Amino acid sequence: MESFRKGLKRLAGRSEVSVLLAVILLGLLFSVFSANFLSSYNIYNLSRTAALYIFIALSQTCVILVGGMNLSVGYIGGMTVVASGYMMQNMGAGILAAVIGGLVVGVLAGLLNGLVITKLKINSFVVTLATSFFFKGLVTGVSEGFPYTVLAPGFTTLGRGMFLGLPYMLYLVILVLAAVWYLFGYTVIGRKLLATGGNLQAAKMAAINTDSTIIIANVLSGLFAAVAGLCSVSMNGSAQPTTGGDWMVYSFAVSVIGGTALAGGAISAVGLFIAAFLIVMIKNGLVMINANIYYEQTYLGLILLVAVSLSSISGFLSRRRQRRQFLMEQRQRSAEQMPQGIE
Amino acid sequence: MESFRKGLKRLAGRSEVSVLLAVILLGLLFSVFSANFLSSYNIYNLSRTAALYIFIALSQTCVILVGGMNLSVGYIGGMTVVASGYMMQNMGAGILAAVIGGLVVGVLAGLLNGLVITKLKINSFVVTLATSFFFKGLVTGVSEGFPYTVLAPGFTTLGRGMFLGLPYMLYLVILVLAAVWYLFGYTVIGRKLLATGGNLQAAKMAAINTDSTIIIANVLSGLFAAVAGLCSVSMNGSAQPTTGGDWMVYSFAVSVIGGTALAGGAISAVGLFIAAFLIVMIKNGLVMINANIYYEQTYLGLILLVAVSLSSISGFLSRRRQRRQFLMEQRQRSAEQMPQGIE
Amino acid sequence: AEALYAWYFPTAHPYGEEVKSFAEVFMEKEGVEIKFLMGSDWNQSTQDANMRALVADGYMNITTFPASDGAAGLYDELKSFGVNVVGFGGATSQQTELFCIATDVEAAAYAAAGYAIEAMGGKGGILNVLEVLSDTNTLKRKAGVEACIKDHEGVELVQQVADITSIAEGVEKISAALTSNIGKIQGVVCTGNQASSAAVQVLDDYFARNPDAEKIYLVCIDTPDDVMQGIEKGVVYGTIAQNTYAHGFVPMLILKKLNEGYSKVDGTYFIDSGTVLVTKDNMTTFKDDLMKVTEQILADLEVKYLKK
Amino acid sequence: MLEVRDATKIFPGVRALDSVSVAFRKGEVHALMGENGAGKSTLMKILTGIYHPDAGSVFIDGEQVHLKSYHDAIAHEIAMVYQEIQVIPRSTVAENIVLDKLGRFTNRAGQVNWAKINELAQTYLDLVDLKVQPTDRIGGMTVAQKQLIQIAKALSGNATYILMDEPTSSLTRYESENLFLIIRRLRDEGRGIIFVSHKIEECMELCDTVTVLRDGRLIGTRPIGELTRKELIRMMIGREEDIMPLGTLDISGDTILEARHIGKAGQFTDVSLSLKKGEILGLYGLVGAGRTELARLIAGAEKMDTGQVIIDGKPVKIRSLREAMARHRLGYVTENRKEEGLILGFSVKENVIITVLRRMVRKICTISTRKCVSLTRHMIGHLDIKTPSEHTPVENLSGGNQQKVSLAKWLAADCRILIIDEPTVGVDVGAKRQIHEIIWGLAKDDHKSVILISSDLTEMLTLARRILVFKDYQIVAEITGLNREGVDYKDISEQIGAAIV
Ligand SMILES: Nc1ncnc2c1ncn2[C@@H]1O[C@H](COP(=O)(O)OP(=O)(O)OP(=O)(O)O)[C@@H](O)[C@H]1O
Ligand SMILES: Nc1ncnc2c1ncn2[C@@H]1O[C@H](COP(=O)(O)OP(=O)(O)OP(=O)(O)O)[C@@H](O)[C@H]1O
Ligand SMILES: [Mg+2]
Ligand SMILES: [Mg+2]
Repeated sequence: MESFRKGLKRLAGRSEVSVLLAVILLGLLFSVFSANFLSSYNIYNLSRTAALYIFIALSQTCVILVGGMNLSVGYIGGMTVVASGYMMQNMGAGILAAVIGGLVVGVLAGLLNGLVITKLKINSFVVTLATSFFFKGLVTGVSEGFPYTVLAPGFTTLGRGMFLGLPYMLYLVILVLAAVWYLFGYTVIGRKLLATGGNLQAAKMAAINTDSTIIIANVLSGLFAAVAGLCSVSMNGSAQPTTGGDWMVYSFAVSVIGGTALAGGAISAVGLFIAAFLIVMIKNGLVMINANIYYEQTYLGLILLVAVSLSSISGFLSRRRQRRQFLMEQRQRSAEQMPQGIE
Repeated sequence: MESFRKGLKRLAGRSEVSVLLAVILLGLLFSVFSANFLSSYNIYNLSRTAALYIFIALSQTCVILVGGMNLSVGYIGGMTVVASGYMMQNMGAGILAAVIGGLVVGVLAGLLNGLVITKLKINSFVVTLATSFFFKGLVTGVSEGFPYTVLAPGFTTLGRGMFLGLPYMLYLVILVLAAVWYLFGYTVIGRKLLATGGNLQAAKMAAINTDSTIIIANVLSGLFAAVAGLCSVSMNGSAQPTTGGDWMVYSFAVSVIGGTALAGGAISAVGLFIAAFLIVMIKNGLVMINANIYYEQTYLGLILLVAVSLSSISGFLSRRRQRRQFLMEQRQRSAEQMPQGIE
Repeated sequence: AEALYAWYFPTAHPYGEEVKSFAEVFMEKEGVEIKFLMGSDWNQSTQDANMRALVADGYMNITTFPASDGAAGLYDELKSFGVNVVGFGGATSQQTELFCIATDVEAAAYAAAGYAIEAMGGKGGILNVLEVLSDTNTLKRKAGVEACIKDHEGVELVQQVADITSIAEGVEKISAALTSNIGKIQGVVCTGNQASSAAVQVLDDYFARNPDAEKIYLVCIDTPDDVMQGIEKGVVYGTIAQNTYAHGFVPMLILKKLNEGYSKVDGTYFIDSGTVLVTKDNMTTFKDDLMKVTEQILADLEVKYLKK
Repeated sequence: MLEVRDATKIFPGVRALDSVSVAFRKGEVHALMGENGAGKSTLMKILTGIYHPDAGSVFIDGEQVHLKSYHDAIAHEIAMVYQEIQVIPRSTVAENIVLDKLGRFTNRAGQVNWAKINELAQTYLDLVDLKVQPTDRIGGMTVAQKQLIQIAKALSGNATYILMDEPTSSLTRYESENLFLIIRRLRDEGRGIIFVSHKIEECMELCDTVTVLRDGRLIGTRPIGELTRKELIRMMIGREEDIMPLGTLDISGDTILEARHIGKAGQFTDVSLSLKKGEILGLYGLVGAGRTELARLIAGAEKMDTGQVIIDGKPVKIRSLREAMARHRLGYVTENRKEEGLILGFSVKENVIITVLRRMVRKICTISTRKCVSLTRHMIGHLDIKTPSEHTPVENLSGGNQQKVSLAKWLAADCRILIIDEPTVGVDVGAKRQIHEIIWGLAKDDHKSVILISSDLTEMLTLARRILVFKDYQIVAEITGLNREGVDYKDISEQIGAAIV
């Protein structure tokens, strides 16, 4: 019993739990105010978007956890979209070729970022700021703004299909999250990545080749951005060069709310999952409960603020409780000592 | 002579110098390819936009240097724009009232950011991500997307006037930069801000109230964003609620290229000045030389990448030179010792 | 169940507001309840999420403006759920909405360039100001302007600028292009809303500074306050007014008719809402001209586009 | 045999090593000694591939090796305990211990075997006698605990050559003794140990051979048995060490600071102490006994739950370090100069003036550069800080000089009460003496009151005139009678030992 309570307490301290709490509370609230919030279509819908956001967030998380940032996630996604679209429409590529082509583009873009960051020793923020302009230009340059509408047959299966009422994409992302969890929990390279982000200097002194871990992180980031890009194409049924324009902000929002420490060195697969649902749910719920259209963003901001405050507030409360208890014990003790002193 | 060369060398190590070099090179290049690049109108134009960018960058710099970030700069600017526009158009406010109103909004927004960051102890990135949604919602909510076109008479003087061929705004921003330089070089509060950014823990242990320095930094950030907002209104001749949408990216680009260390604790007024010109010049020059419109961003990205690489490349070269020189001395020394040994 | 109607626009925007006001006219006239919604950001993913939320909430009749060409995927998917989507203001290249009531942008751009060339006296150089590159309409506008210039001997396309996402950016780029081509540009064609406002500002400033400079004829799009003031001042030669009344009113009417048992005539899709050049002469009366086009569309509706 | 020949390393402005050749043999403990900035750490880093020498090279058993990174060093059976303790704060103790050889702990599928790692970590934690769980996070631990973990890490590699750069700087006698046992055993197994320390007794007791560096130059390598303490010090600092007892203090004045019944959830239940004007009060105890924590409570860096602080007979509430300094002129010199004491990227000047910014103001809120420079120069002279100029970034100074800067800023603040935590961690003999004299001077001449926290018993006995012995967040003994001539230190050491164990 005691250990169960302790376990609960430790759980409550974790940021994921407070975000989960926020998700549950909001879910209740929205479903009270809108009968259709929990309709099967809406759940399908929510979870598909959440899955996309998780891929986007993973792309960001990979670099955050080695202590960097990637401002170019969205445009890497955009390049993947254009590459796969171009291959299918203009070269008649099949699904496999288009997917591989898209992923290769993402990996190369990540590799470029990683190489510049490590070899020229420039801050990742600055590098990816510059490359995001670069990639964006390539996207508009190649596509001239036009979408590629001729896809390989069956390309939309992933993005539009469902199983047991839930989208394929959700299953895919759960698989990927499991792989990520394994990677960072149980493989040497995963631990090296985490160590690099935890303390670069210490990692170097522990014989870790931090340049290569940083490059690997950036390649992974490119890879996940590419996966997100391919998912978008599959969802949209066409390859839209505008894809990715708003990914950067959401990639950070989901990563950070999901418990990826901005200082690096930490990742939580479960946290990412919950955080993506939080954000997607807020945006969806506000529409469903018919919130004032002009102030929608204000509510979104407020709810986000409260959600991220929860863990700091709960920490504060638990510290206060601890102190109270200590004071009570202290008082008891002095009360016990009194008679002794008199004796 | 020797000391002059040494001075030059020390200078060359500073990142500002390599950015300045980039500015000069690009300037030459553009003026070769476009006869009007150095025309008085273009210079007026460039320097006005650069002045705006400097204000935007200052807003970011203030928080970067205490080790934080402000993702909401643009929307604080937007709120100022809407507030001053609303006051002038709907309440008939004069210049002074509108300016004060706008500045107060900026300061309050910064204060809000600062208070949440310090009191709830949440990362500035997360807080300003949330408040940027919040502020953006307020902007759309109040303005409903409409610009305010009725300004107080004379409100455009600052943004459109010139003196000796250069815009008033440039003079204003130079004054402000001088003030900033003084603030961080020669006042107690400035030094405290820098110390906070240099090492938060150490600053705390040196009896600095880091909570209040962080709040002050955020208030300053809000103030500068507000100034930038007012400048935009004055330049545009109307209060556009869309103002600020692209400020965040440029605020970081100018700050960081201008030598504000992302880790905090450093600022360079001169660096900001040069970096703003670099970015504005690239954008302007690309139009002037009639670059391919679809690939414009690619060029911008490439040039930025090269510009930020310069300092790291020059550092590398100077280290190599130093080592070579040392080895030569070493060889000489051993050559000298030889005969001695024989004697 | 009763049919639920919704109206969606990507973000708070003067054009959207104007269209919305005419949809409200419809609401009053026909006694139909409409849910109005605007996105927080002008981007496709927000539109996707919000319109899907509307559908989840039971709104099966939606009229909307595409945030990008990617809206086609959304419309297509919603169609498979039985949602009626009618577009206004811009068409998607895949034409997945039932109908689209919009300005024929290529024709409008061609016309705008034509007006500028006419005012220039049939010769000289033109600066073509495009707006958002990721918008497929941009390429159509580019084609329209280029075609018109090709058709006029003695007229030259001096430069094109694009990728303008805010007025400030527009001001920067337009003034840079003007400066680098002083004396070579006699006409400016703007086919985007923000670009128009920016161009008005640049030319206003330019002529205030150089009162004796050679005249530059500017043709804009839309009729916001600053453009109209520009026309009055003589800075703007003219502007292409779009038929916002039709954009607001007609889609709602079509949706209502579809629910009353009408269906779409095969092969129909695009409904040209027409444009009018607004100059100093017709500043007060141009709306009547547009109204005539609208009336024609309304008359054609049950003849050309819908069948019982 | 591990050898460097003609190793030279230059950093901007300094020649950290100048043609140094040394050979380290298997089966011996080889001390590397020298003043702060002599180049010891630089030499160690060259031996482990962290730095690449500008000239000269490394040989193992007569064969030249090219060490490109620490990774190569490990491959050549060389392990090192760094002077700058660096850990991955979010990782567990066990992971920190095995991090450099994580690849050895996977199964065939490449899966990391945590059970095996924890088991191995436990073995080495037991070996260094550190009572933490392998699965604990290393984040909040004290410097001393981290240092022991670093030692465990180096030992766990089973390397042939183990390099230890000031492994005992944060340890007390008792932990050190244990370490020496381990080192002797390793030597007997035929491994080569290179041992850097500023504690001369330690080296004389433990090591077989000593190499002394001064200003980047090799002074000599000798068997330690041939040297007396005096000679060794002369090799290091180029002159005789002057040891003189510091004398007595005048502690007849009033009580200036009193802490009554201090309590803090999870730590202290009830601790009281008092400090007289002009007194130096020592707090002694094992690693993690709670001295630092108590100091932080008193200085206002953390909030106490119960209890009271009384200054000049008046109860006061100190809510922050700022209040402590501004209202009560009470300062706290941290034990952790890297993370809490210094802004490493800032110049010496900026670090020194940080506590006294207000006093540097000339007219209308302008800080006078001249005032700053003169104060800094004064401090550089007073503490004999070795730095190219007052504008040098502190991170470019050697460890001992950094420590002096950390102290200098609190001396500049001119406090009435100063709590000094581990003032001479990593400071060489010469400088240590200077720091002792400075602390002594504070009490003797300026009549300031000092609370001294130190894990160095000799230092404690030299300076403190009363010692409180801590154990598990309680005061277990008070040693008095130190403020007179002719104290029997041996007796007192035993007294303290009895209290702790
Ligand atoms: N990374 C560096 N950059 C610049 N100078 C350095 C660097 N590392 C060391 N130095 C300088 O090289 C010299 C030797 O330093 P080193 O750290 O080897 O001394 P040390 O003998 O270990 O001193 P301590 O006992 O204080 O640790 C010092 O003058 C120091 O300032
Ligand atoms: N910032 C902190 N966060 C969490 N725990 C801490 C922190 N500082 C100290 N502790 C814990 O408090 C205990 C007491 O540490 P403290 O530093 O007060 O001991 P000390 O007597 O000064 O010994 P040391 O020689 O290690 O400095 C340690 O076990 C340590 O784990
Ligand atoms: Mg050292
Ligand atoms: Mg301690």
